[in-house]
Amino acid sequence: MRLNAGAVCAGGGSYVNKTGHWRTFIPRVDTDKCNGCGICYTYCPDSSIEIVEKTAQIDYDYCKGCGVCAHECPREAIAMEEERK
Amino acid sequence: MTQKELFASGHRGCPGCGAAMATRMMLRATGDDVIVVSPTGCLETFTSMYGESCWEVPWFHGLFENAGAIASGVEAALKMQGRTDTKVVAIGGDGGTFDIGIGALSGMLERGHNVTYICYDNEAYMNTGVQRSSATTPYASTTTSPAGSHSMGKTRPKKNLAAIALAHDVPYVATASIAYPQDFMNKVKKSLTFQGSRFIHVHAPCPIGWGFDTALTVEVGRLAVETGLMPIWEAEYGEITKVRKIREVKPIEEYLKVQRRFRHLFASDAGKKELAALQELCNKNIEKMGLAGERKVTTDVS
Amino acid sequence: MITAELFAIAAFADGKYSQAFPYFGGERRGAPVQAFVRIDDRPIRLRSKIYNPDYVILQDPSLIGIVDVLQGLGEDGMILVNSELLPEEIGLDTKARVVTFPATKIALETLGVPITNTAIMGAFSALTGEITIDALKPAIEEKFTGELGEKNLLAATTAYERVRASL
Amino acid sequence: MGKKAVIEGSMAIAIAVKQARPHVISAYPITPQTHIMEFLADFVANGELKTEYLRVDSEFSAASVAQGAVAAGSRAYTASASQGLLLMTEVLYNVAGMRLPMVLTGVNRSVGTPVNIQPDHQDTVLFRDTGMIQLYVEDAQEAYDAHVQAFRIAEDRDVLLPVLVCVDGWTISHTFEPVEVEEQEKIDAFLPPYKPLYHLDPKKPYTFGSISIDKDLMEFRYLHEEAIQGAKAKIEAIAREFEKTFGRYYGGLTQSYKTEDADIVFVAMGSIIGTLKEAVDELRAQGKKVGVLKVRSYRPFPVEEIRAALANAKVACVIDRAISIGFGAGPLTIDTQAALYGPNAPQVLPFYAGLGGKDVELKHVAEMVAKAEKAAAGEAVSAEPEYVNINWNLVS
Repeated sequence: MRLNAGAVCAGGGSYVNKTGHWRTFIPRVDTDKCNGCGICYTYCPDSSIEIVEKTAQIDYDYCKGCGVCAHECPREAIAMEEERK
Repeated sequence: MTQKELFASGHRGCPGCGAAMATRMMLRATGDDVIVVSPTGCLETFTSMYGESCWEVPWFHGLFENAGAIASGVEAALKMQGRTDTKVVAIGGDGGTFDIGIGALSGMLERGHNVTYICYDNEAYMNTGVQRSSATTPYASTTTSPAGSHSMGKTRPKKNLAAIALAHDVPYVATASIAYPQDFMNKVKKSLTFQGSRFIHVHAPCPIGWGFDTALTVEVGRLAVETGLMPIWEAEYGEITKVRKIREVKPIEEYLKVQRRFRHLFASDAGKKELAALQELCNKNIEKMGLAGERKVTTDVS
Repeated sequence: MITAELFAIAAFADGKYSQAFPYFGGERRGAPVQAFVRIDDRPIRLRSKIYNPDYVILQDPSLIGIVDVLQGLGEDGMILVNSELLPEEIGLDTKARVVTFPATKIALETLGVPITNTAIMGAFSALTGEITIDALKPAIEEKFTGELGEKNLLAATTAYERVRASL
Repeated sequence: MGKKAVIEGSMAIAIAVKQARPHVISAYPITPQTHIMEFLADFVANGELKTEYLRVDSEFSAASVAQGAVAAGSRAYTASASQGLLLMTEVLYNVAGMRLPMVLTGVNRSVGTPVNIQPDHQDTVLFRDTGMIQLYVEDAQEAYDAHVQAFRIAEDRDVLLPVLVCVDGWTISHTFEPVEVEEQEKIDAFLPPYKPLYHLDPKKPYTFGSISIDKDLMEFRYLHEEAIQGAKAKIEAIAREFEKTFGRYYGGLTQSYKTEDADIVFVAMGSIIGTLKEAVDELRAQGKKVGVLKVRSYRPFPVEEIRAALANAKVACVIDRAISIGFGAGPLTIDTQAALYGPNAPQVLPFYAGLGGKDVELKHVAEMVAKAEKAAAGEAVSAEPEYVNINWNLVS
């Protein structure tokens, strides 16, 4: 496929770059504790948390496992676990 | 409550990146009818691999030192095309804003373009490997101001860029922190309601460059505010209209201790003078900006 | 430079080709400046300075002795000096024709300011016929509008007529 | 019919730019570019030109503002000279690499140190490898015409490159001479509004200024080179279309003047061409077979055209108004020698002339021809560049 003139490209192509494998620790959401407040969603630097039906849902394809969500969750509903790969 | 994601996953930012947080928050505030301009820097590098861009809004990266000028040109063109509903926002790091880009930024502010320029401040040149910038906190160890037997790190004060922006007589200047997303997003939104140039300085900790656990980005950002090191305020038409009060002022040590870049200050008694100076800096901020209300903190660091 | 520019415009109005350019080395206002004009019946391509002028116009006689105002001027050439003195009184040692003309005086009479461009042009037109007095009108009108244009035209025609009367 | 009048070269350029109807003009003053920007400011002040005219904080910003405007989908213009152009260098690489079609005027002036405000090409030849198109003009009329053409060339979908129109400072920019200015409607018909291939638009969000690593950087360079090589045919075609519309033609990539039977051919760029043409006519009257090859497009470099024009010449006298200090020749000489390399190439005699405004008179051209005649007759002459009209007293 011919490259675009001037290296101009469409936005959103980054989804091909799955960054989930960068992780060492993986966040797990305790759906009983989570009330879907969205704090984790707001802070997530990798845009890999969504609030679906009042619960945080993590997209593990992209989550780099930084742990900010777990640290900032006011209800301690997210725990960081060592990921078995 | 989630909206269409304008900052796509798959970017190459470090885990826990404060700059990425700031950018996501910014885009939530601007919505999708926006053109974003960035100078060279970490954000630019990790978001814009050809064909793998994470920007779901039109985005332009020119050079390190010209984001203010590029944004001016974009805004002028939109005006001539009658596309004035589309907002123009620039976001760049402290290197591209405080240092090399200050000329173009000053030009933009002086000409009064309808642009909100946001500086995500992670206090050093992270893209090239943590070299000191004029935004680096005094006594931080960086790769070009390393602590050593004859050095306590960066010796000069942090440039007060927001005050410089204010001196351009622009309608809106604010400081913010990624630790307070709602405040930051409100400021971005509010900035867009003003005619003329707007400047927002948002503090955005960097786990790699500062040396703290990636989970602590927000925590460290919060500590910068709670110690008085990073005053959060807002000014309209040249007057400071609002400051963020600190509920419980924390000693600066709490902020410094979690970061590797300040480790040398605690390694021996030699760092006492610098610790005291940093505490004094916070005290002055608190007093000058009225951050603590009636309460004033005097923490003895010895 | 304005004189040179006006010459070029006037020559063009006469149906000729023309070229006018300054020589500028970084001087500030008040310093002596040189400007060159070429007039020809065919398009002008040559862009070097003029080293052998047919005519020299000296707007400020105080430059005599400071600048070699006669440099390159041939014996059949002419130097027109803005001066109230007689040609033999101004100290120019040349076989070329020396003409003096009180352009400043005429400018003060007609414009009220000592700006001599248009008076000099009127005199030059009368002396040489290289540009016609008719062509000066559109040139002056192009450069100066309204009352200023009228006054400058008056300066040119006054100068023209006085020189004609003296010939 | 257009209107012909005696105007300043800078005014001719300013009118051409006005007639191109740019959305954005960015201006930062530097001698001898200032008149162009002052005239444009007057047009805006009088209401003759509707544009965003930005008086910016540096040449760096001037180029950047124009770049941002073009990326946003508007036609934009700026101009500079000498040190100012140098300050734009990083931006101009960026504009060219991003394939953004902006037009700028380089009002040629020497580069310091020593400080000099007079014309030579030391400033613009610096941009040789930026990937911009560079056109050099001969007089005010060509400056006007070339600016109109430049927007067409730049914005051509197959080209999409910035065009730097190089105009000798003072010699053209500050000289009054007759220029025919065309009617706005005819310019509008020749130069329709800019329709970008990509632009900054929330409806179709593109990323500009992306990163390319080893997997595709060389490929982007290939496309850039392909575009500028392809521009050769476009420059020629647009010059011919201009001729058809307005009746004037200066050559496309080059212009040959009496080269067909010439034994000695001058190769040069810019305002010195007029003096050379005048000299050629005088020398031909003396029976000397001399011609001039004007290099109008320095980038893309007209390799084929130069080879063809010099195919029957015995000697090529290449005049450089810049020095590639450290090489021992000027940029035009180096490029011409490379273009001619091979059997049957004419002997190349390099000359430095007009550096820092040093005057070139007809007699100097005659001196160059005298040297070339010796070479043409088989006499050994030095192939070292000769400094024309140099004052040896000051260097010995």
